[in-house]
Amino acid sequence: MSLAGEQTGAVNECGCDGAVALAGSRSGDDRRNFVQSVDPGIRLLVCAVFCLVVVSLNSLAALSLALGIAALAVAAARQSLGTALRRMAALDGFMLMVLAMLPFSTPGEPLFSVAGLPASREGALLGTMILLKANVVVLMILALLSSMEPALLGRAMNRLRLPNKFVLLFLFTLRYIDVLGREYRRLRVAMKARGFRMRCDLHTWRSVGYLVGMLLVRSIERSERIVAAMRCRGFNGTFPALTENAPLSWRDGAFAGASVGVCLGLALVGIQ
Amino acid sequence: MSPELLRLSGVSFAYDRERPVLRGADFVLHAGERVAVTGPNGAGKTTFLHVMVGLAKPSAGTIEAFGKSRTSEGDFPEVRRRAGLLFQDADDQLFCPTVAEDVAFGPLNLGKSRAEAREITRRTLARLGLQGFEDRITYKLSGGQKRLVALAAVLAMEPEVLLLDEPTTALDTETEERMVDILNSLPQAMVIVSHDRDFLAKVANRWVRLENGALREAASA
Amino acid sequence: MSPELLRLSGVSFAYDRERPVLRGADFVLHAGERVAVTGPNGAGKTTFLHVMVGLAKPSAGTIEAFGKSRTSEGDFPEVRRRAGLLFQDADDQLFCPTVAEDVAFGPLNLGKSRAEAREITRRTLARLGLQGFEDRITYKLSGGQKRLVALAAVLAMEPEVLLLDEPTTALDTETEERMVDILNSLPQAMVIVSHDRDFLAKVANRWVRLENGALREAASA
Amino acid sequence: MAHIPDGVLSAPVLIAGAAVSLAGCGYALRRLDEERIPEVAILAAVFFVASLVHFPVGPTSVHLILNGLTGILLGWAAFPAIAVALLLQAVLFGFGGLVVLGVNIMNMAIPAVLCCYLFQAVAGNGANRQRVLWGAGLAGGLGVLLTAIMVAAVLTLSGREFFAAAKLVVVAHVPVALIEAAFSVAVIGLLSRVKPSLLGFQA
Ligand SMILES: Nc1ncnc2c1ncn2[C@@H]1O[C@H](COP(=O)(O)OP(=O)(O)OP(=O)(O)O)[C@@H](O)[C@H]1O
Ligand SMILES: Nc1ncnc2c1ncn2[C@@H]1O[C@H](COP(=O)(O)OP(=O)(O)OP(=O)(O)O)[C@@H](O)[C@H]1O
Ligand SMILES: [Mg+2]
Ligand SMILES: [Mg+2]
Repeated sequence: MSLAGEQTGAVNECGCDGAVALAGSRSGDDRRNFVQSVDPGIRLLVCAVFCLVVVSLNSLAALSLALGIAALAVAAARQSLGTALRRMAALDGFMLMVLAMLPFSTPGEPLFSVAGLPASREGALLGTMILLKANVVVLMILALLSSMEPALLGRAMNRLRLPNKFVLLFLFTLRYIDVLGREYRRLRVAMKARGFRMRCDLHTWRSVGYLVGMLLVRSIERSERIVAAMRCRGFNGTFPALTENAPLSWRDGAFAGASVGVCLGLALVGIQ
Repeated sequence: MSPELLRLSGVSFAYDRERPVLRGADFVLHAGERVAVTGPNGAGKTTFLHVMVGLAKPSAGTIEAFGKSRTSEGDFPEVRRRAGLLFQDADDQLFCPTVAEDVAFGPLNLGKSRAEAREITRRTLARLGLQGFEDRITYKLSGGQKRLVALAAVLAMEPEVLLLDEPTTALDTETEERMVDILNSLPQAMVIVSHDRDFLAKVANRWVRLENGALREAASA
Repeated sequence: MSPELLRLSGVSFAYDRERPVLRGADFVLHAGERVAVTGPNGAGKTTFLHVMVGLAKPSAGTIEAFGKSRTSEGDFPEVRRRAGLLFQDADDQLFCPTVAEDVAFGPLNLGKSRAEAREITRRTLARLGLQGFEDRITYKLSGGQKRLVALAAVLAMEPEVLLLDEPTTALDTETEERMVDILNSLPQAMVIVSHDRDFLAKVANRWVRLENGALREAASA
Repeated sequence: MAHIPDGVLSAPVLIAGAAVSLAGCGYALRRLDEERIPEVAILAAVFFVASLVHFPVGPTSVHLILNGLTGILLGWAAFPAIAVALLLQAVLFGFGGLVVLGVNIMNMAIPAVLCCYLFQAVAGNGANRQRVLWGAGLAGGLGVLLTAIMVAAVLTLSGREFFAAAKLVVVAHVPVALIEAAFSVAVIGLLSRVKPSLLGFQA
């Protein structure tokens, strides 16, 4: 149990650092590859359409093809293999269990049996397809969206005419995840220094409750200060429009065209 | 004497009634003055600056700014534009995704066009030695860089008075030197809250101490 | 010579590789010593204290504490219990809603029963002149009160060594006097980081300076 | 578990989920004052960070969902806040798919909004501390349970073969619900003592 606690600390740390590091790994990278030179809005749109098509596929062949395309995209975006594998493995443990149950819960032609329970061919096929779809989507998100600065994702949503308030909410959230992550880690260190260990008891739960509660209180006070800072700079209830979007270039057009072709092709092969 | 910019008379303020923070504080700022404000933690230095620009409403006393008496919320937007406040924590002040957007936020709110705002941003950043920072993501800056960008955001509004709340916390010695040079190169009147006497000695020409809810003139150390 | 409590040999540490903070630092603390640690901002004084209790892991060098070599995370909970660290920022240290709960947090972590923890809390608060503070809300205390409560929280763990990171920032002169009296009345060995030479002169009996990543003995000013 | 990956659910369920989430976010955003955006965003950030806290439960650990608490503090604004947090989790960590985002938002945000009303009904004006804590516990626990039930429902609606798994989802989340109930009591207990105005109570 205490092991889980220590591990927990590690998970937390990785978690927050992960968010920040993920965001950070790209800013310094000036060598922009082709994927990164495409307009964020187009990338977001293409990613959404591609995922939509993939989810509607129902042939193994087409899904394998899609997996190949997604893998190529990951390579083109120069995302590391390690990240890709880690993300593919990060499927919710619970969902894996759901999938593992499928062959036994789907009626059909028996394929094999475990402890007397027959596993159906149809169930196994269904499970495989779901697993493929989930991973194709994860890889495509990694290739097209995770490869951009999250703040650019805000710009992309703005380009796609998502409501201004939503985009602002997104950008503000992004900004303060970093600040709070740091505050959270400082408090965790202070708790550790006073002998705190994650255990499975009331004292642990209450303490973590206090930790999150204190984080909340400080955060609310911070948000009050932010509004004050905004007022000091002439804020009068409406945000000035975000920076205007750059005009689309031939690259964007080419990328969009090629993607539409790929999606159509997949749909032709795989939707029966 | 040079013209009077800000005047607080008998100002009282309390966040909760039992523990008043300011109790009849008086203060006058003239053009050309660079006032160092010292005082123990929790004395109300930050509150004092906030009261001056109407972010905290005093329960008693009067505030005059730029020749007019200021009482209602409607009077203060103008004060906030003309008296730029640098917050104690730069993380509170930088809320736009990129440096350029953050610095341009003020000018855009003041009705400047996009092109003008971009030009002001470029000029202000260059002045603070932050050329090329335009597209940096604000939350990835170091503590010292955040401070300088926050200062740029304040200066971009071209204020007549600067209210600086602990401008040197989170600065390494090198950036602190730069901050001293920058402040000394600026023409504005300033109120500078700080615990760092060495720093204050390099920039201030008048000293004030905030204690027990009131301000009194002090010797330079 | 009195027994050795802590020993750091050739300790190096860096948050990021280009800018090492500690470079082969050596330090020994004996019983009865009250070591003043000074050094410029950002020299690594806070880091040095964190390394001693295993909150920052050195990249090279060894740490001995209370007669044993300490390397893995599993070795340090005991060190943290026996060497109480007062954080530079009291706000980081106080996270429970009331003073009593915060002071009792350490003893409860050490496996004390609720009744014992309550008794320890009462006694520790009384010792620091904070009787009647039990039910005050921690985050509404003044800066100085927060410091004293944070100190109480450390003392409640009955440590054998005190590591104090700038115990007097945020203190007004009166509370600072009280802090001096309290520290002088405590029997523990101490490492005291501070910029305030007057304060250090009243409590320390050995001086050390941290500069360029290493510690060296220094004259008393 | 609240993060359903892509590929599992059927088209009608996906469309319904997207429609509900769009409507919910749209309504909430229209009610949301621009001055309140920093506050909502910061709370969304807190919940993003807090959902990375893993709790030891017996031999394994679970992570907090916290939608009950989000609801108590944000009311309808929980919809866009949860939407932002889930979008970020999908992009930054690959948790949850893209096409199912609508369903995932719905599964967490509807319980959140319900919990807000539940908390207000139970806690009243905050004068009675017992009632505040009960409200917090109920909202915290029900937030998780309702989410689990909704996950189970969308699974079952997508295919009868998921029914067994759906039952398991609900059962497995009973302990998580209990933990979040206790946890919410601790947090709301702290807030009502330290900053009651946050809960809409008089100090
Ligand atoms: N939002 C608030 N609500 C309630 N009390 C507050 C609030 N902000 C500050 N206070 C209290 O008011 C007092 C004065 O605070 P203020 O921040 O003005 O002090 P300060 O002189 O700037 O201190 P420091 O040197 O620590 O920045 C403190 O006791 C503080 O705890
Ligand atoms: N969490 C961190 N991540 C990266 N760098 C850090 C971190 N904490 C401190 N540093 C850097 O390490 C160096 C040493 O910091 P440290 O806090 O130990 O200095 P200090 O001597 O305590 O300074 P001060 O007198 O300002 O408290 C500084 O340059 C600081 O910027
Ligand atoms: Mg202040
Ligand atoms: Mg320090």
